[in-house]
Amino acid sequence: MHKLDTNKENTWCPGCGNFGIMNAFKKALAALTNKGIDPKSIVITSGIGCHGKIFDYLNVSGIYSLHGRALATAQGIKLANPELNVICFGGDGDSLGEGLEHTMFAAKRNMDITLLLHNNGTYGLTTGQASPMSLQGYRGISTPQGNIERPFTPITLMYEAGATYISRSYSTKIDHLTEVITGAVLHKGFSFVEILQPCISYNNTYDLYNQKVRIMDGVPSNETVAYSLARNKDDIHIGIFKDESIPIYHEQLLGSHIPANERITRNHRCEIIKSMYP
Amino acid sequence: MHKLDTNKENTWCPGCGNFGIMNAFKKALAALTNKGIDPKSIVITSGIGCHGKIFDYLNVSGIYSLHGRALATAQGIKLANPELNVICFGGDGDSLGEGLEHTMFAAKRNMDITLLLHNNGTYGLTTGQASPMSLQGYRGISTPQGNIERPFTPITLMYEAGATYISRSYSTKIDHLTEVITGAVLHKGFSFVEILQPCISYNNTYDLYNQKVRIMDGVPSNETVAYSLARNKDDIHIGIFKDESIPIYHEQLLGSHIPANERITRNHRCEIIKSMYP
Amino acid sequence: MFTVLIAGKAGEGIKKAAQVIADMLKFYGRFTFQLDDYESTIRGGHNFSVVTTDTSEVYSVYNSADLIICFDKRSYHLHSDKLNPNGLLVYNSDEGSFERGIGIPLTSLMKDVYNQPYNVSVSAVAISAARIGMTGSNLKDIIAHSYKRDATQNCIYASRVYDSLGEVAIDFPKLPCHSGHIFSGNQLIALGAWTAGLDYYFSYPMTPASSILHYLAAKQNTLGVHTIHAESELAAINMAIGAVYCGCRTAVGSSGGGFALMQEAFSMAGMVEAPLLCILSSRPGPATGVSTYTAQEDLYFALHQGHGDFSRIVASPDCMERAYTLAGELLAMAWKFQLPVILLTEKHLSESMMQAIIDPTQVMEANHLAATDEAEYNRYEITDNGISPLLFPPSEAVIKWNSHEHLSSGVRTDEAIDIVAMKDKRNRKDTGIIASLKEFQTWAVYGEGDVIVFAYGSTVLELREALKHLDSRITILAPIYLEPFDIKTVEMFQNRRTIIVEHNSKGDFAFLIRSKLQIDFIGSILRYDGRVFDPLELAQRIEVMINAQA
Amino acid sequence: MFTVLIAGKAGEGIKKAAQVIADMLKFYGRFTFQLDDYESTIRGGHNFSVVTTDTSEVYSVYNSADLIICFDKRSYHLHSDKLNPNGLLVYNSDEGSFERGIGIPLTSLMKDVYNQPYNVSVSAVAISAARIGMTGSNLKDIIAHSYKRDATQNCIYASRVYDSLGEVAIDFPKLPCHSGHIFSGNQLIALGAWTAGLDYYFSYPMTPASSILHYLAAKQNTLGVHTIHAESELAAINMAIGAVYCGCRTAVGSSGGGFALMQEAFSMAGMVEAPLLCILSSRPGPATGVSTYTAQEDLYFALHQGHGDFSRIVASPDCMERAYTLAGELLAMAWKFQLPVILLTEKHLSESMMQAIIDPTQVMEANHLAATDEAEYNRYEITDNGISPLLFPPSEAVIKWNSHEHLSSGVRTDEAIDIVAMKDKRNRKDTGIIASLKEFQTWAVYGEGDVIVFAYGSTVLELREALKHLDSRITILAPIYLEPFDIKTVEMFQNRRTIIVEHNSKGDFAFLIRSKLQIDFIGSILRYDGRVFDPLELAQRIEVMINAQA
Ligand SMILES: Cc1ncc(C[n+]2csc(CCOP(=O)(O)OP(=O)(O)O)c2C)c(N)n1
Ligand SMILES: Cc1ncc(C[n+]2csc(CCOP(=O)(O)OP(=O)(O)O)c2C)c(N)n1
Ligand code: SF4
Ligand code: SF4
Ligand SMILES: [Mg+2]
Ligand SMILES: [Mg+2]
Repeated sequence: MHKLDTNKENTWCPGCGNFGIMNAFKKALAALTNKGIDPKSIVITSGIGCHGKIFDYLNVSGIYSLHGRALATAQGIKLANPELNVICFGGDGDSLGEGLEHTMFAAKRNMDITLLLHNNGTYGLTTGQASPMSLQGYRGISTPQGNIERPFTPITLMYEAGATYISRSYSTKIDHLTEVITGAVLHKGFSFVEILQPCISYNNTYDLYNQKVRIMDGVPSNETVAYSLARNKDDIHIGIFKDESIPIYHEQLLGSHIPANERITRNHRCEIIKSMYP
Repeated sequence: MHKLDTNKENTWCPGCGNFGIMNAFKKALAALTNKGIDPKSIVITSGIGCHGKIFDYLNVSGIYSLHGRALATAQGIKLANPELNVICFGGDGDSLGEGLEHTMFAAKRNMDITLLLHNNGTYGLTTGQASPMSLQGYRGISTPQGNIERPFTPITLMYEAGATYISRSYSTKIDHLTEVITGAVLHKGFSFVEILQPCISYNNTYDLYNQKVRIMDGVPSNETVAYSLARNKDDIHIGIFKDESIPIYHEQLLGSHIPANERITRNHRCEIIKSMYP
Repeated sequence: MFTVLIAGKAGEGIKKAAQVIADMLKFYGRFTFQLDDYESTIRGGHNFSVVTTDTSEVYSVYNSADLIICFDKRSYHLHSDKLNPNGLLVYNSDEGSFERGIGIPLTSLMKDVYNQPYNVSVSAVAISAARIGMTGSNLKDIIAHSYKRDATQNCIYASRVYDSLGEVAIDFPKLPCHSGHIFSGNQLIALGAWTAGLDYYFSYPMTPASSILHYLAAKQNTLGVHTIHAESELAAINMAIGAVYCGCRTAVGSSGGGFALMQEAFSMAGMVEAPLLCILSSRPGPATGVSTYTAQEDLYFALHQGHGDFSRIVASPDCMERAYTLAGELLAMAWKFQLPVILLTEKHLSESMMQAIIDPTQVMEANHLAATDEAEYNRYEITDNGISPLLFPPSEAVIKWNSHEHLSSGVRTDEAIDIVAMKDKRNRKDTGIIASLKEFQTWAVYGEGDVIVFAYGSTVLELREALKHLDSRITILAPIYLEPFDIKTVEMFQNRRTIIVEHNSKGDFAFLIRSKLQIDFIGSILRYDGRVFDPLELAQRIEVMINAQA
Repeated sequence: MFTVLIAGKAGEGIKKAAQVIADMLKFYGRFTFQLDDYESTIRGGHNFSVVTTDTSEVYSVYNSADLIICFDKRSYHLHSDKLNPNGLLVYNSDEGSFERGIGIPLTSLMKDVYNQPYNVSVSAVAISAARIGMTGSNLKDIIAHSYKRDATQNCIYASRVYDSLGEVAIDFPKLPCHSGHIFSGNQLIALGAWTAGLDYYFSYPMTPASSILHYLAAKQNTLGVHTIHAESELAAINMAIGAVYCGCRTAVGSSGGGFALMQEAFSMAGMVEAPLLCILSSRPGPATGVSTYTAQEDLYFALHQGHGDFSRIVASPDCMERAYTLAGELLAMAWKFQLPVILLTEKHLSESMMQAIIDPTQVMEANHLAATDEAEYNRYEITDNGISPLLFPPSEAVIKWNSHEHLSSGVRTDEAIDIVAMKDKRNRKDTGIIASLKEFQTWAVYGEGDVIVFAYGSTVLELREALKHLDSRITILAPIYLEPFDIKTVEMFQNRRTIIVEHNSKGDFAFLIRSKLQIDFIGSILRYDGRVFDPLELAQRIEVMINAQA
């Protein structure tokens, strides 16, 4: 495998949870290579936010997309070339706010791509405004008197939308996170990883998570159990909440056709037109 | 109450489920008046689609909004003047596709407004393309080989998002629908009514619904029950799935201030500026 | 020249009937132009379709008709006064009996023949057949061929209508058939782009662009093209950029409202240098506007899509055949120069139908500069002509596209010197684009009169039809390329009396022409009610303008 | 003239320190201009702030500085060569020892004093105080007043730094204090709009517009204004239209990317005739571009926002005080004429800080034509001047706003005649708007030289500072109103030698001026690296241009 770092200066705050995510991701790439995934086939997209900076730090192909649109871009990549393994890095503002729609529809379609959600409960890059995952009462620069809204529960939201691999991990639990990411990428269908990511500048949740995070024993036996584990606020369960196989979108749309590689030739196009409209 | 019809020619297809919705809505307005709601305080918004035409047929104040944005517009109205009762008519393409984000956030905020979702499982107005509620296999003009995506379940989706009044009714059950709408408007917080609405031109579900629709006995005792009733595909349960009271957004934001009525005077503004920056 | 107008309710199959009549007229060796006037209504309300036919090409329809068929009372009241002298009006006598024309109980005849669903529009074909003197048996063949569902009933119904009409035939000799097929503008745009290499079309339906999606979806097996109806326009265009990244020739399309939503990503296409064909078919605005009518209100909106500084190409087809070749040409330009391009058109061209001969060998192929040295690959390599070679994943080399300003590697930069270098690189493409345009037709010129009439897009169709009725001799000058704007080609026309015709209330196109060519106009004809001009009326207005200034 | 430059890492409080220094200089009777140069980084990386001060107004900062304070090695390497002769450079000797300047162990001193979190930037205030000869006890007062958290440690740390520097004071007499306060452009925009009547601000954060949201949110109790950080720009502007419907004076704001997303609703504001103030603060594009720097790439994008034909007003403040009055004026114009207006500005004005005197009585009030006869109320009553009276819910009368083309009742229409009537009504406002502009200052004019320099927006600030260094005499002409564009006021300048200065690579503003005034330029100065000009350099470039053509 070629080197995974670019020479872009890393400007995440020292101690930021994103470091753990990047480390786990690199380990997951190695694990995936061991499992026979060609590293060349890995393509990433990212939104705009602190999370998005990972794009510049990783020497991996892909698109540094618009704020909120990384998952739409990712879907276009997969539909054009289903042989690629497409992984999207999203922020909570990005993927559950500005771009919520794409997240819901990627899951609904069971698009065979992976979303890694950097859930730091804030808009890091734009200096700490409340995000869709900020708790009630969160005081950010846009809500100095406290956030009024209740946060989503991403795990159950993804259940509702129809994701087929749904998981949660924590940026400090590198091995756990590596495993969950590896599983997500290997999964056929839409896979979602909520990553608890402390933001030391605007939402320092290290203590909270260190106290409350529990690794689950296995995949919950049914949805009701999964929902109650996912929503538990006293113990924050991490692990895989759902892992299921159902038909995936691009196979139903394209069969075995690979649009990017199997383009129709010029001559063939001319012939078809001439036979349609002689 | 003043007359409820405009003289705009009605151009819904004969037999369209929207007629039932309009009738029930008018009845609900009467019921609301009886319950002390000032008809003047009712303001509607609508998206673009067959459902949206109701705006032109009803002699009621409001905004015929953009496709997908009716609920954002509605929230702006409520925030400006919380004394108004704001009701939004949305299509399934409108409120669960183009504008899904606003639907989710209105619920998340527990905005004190009502969404009436005309769920006809298709894009009626644009001649029957697949909608976010179309079943798999649905053949519309944009999916002639059959829709690949699975539909959302709006009831549980609204649960996830945080709506506090969640209900379903059927456009032919005028009395039931009237009651549910009345309850929704009276509810303090975000109220959601999924209305099963057959589209005779592109998705004629009358037979299906006539066979399968069952009126529930009461509000399900807990969420698990509610979820399983909502998702049942053999019996389609109608009624109220959730009816709960939690603090509402505008009261937390504004307290008792009514921005539209209690505007700060010119003089006062000048004084404030002068005292801030003498 | 012969014009048929069929009027009734939405959902009665009027458009389809007009198409069948157009086919019939083509079979008679005639050229046709079809316009469908409809509102956003699925059943009921009022719709009508007009087919004008002649022995030579027809470019627009006429207000007054030689054959008017009214399925209901409202249609009679709205259209009966459009009948030409010696014309025939047939109305549905089940709706009442009226002063002019022949009443036939179209509804009762229909109810006799069919169980539901009825198909009243078949009667329009029968009436038209009778009028042009087609035999009953030919009529039956056409009906059977064109209305496959309930074919037997359709034939019976058509025959009964035909018979009850009696002898109404005019002299309408069958001429030798000419080649060409009847297409809508949107079909031609879709086919042109496809011929040039289109692999994917991402869209969210919006009239009058939707039929591109519908057509490509319907033809997906024949053409091997894929279509996605995404959750929104935002999804569509961002997905499209993803597909372009992989090398797929890709297009998106919408009308103004949906295009407005695609602007941020349009700008992104400029930044990441994604070759993307964007089709903007206009209707009257602002906002939801008037959904099913035509307008040219989006010229400057198209020219200035997207925030930030970046080059783009905007062009508009002036006729049906150009819709085919231009769509291909633009896709090719997009790929040659790696930038977003806009094909700007209007409902009148998108949805109207006309005969056209399409020759795929006339369409360019959308090729790109491919990377040769993978080992040293940099997505945004600084080059003299601004074009950096393309490479698609999977690849040994890392391929980074970036919505931030970036280094040649595709990694983000905030450095002053790098920002300038990359902007300059992109801007250097302009020279190449302008040079490239020399190989194409940048203006369409029709007629050769003293007075110049400027127009663009489908307005040119209307003008060409009006031209047939003008005493004064005019030259129609129509820019096909609006950005970059080619001044050279028309410099020789600069000191002429000039008129401008466009479909909006502000005179945007006049402003463009004035700012580019420093021309003043003796008159400007603006129409902004969503409708097209009657060719005779347009001719007369031009005549009056010329004479007033003579 | 005296310039301080403080450089270090993001998160070290450099901007804050620069503000405190500016306050200190104000206390010394000086005027200041502050510019913060930062990247999208919360901690680490590299940031710097510059404060230029003088005894009269300063309009931009200088590249070379009289006092340079470097918290780290990188800062030293990046900035040490900017030191003016006789200037003082102070660096953090814990980062190494360097050739020039005085090293002080800023980090170790800090670690001695504080438990975490450290506050190194306090040292910059201390160093500046020493340089201008402030007493140690005055310094302590300022620190205590400006850094309330950990006040004791801050004072100790400041004193130690101050003491270790020794005697470095220059002659810097304390002058009488002048009135005025230090504001950022965004604060002034927010306050101006608020003075005119702003009730609600709907937004989604995007640099460099975000600080409007932050400022109003912070001041919500004092001002009684409400702010909503919505789920997206689409939500923000559609909510805003809802609030306007109820009579609330409302604004939205974003940078190019977010504005792109608001276009569909901007067009809707045109259709429903919603008075809406939209604030567009530009940064380099396209796409995500360069998030934290300045540019003027969005001029045409702003002028042609939204699909369809409708009137809008676009204006750009040329200075800080104008930001205040213009924001109010535009809100008032929006309400007078019931249409969307754009206040176009740039990061350089939005985020830079300067002294300004604001007088609320100079700001217009956003009033509207109120309906008098509720019984006969029609939202879109056809009137001579195009303005239909407004009525807000709850009301006896039905008030319908419609994104479709509509009748005067607000009910949708597709009829040709009604479409024309309503478009004409809206267009008739143009006359009133143009007449109304006669009451306002449409152009800013500075200097009275032979040569004309055109610029708009914050570029005018840069030019005014450059003007101080020009031998040639120039007149700066800056349109405040860009749409409608007032030609009359500047006609008298038409036959002069003309230069144009703008911050983009394509010369958009030159194109605008050329198309409006038919002027040719002897030279155009484009800068598009996100940075502003050094006033001396700008003056020199202008001088060279003038002399070359003399
Ligand atoms: C259309 C648009 N709106 C706003 C922005 C400004 N912006 C950049 S990042 C960001 C929020 C980031 O929050 P999140 O997605 O949670 O990422 P984080 O920084 O927390 O990783 C915003 C609002 C933008 N770049 N584009
Ligand atoms: C931005 C935008 N995109 C597309 C359209 C075109 N359009 C109008 S209605 C509609 C779909 C309507 O579907 P739905 O919301 O389900 O309403 P229904 O007609 O079924 O009631 C579409 C795509 C539009 N008006 N605006
Ligand atoms: S602001 Fe928060 S999320 Fe961003 S880099 Fe710093 S710690 Fe990480
Ligand atoms: S198309 Fe469907 S939804 Fe629309 S009016 Fe007809 S039946 Fe109703
Ligand atoms: Mg975040
Ligand atoms: Mg629908």
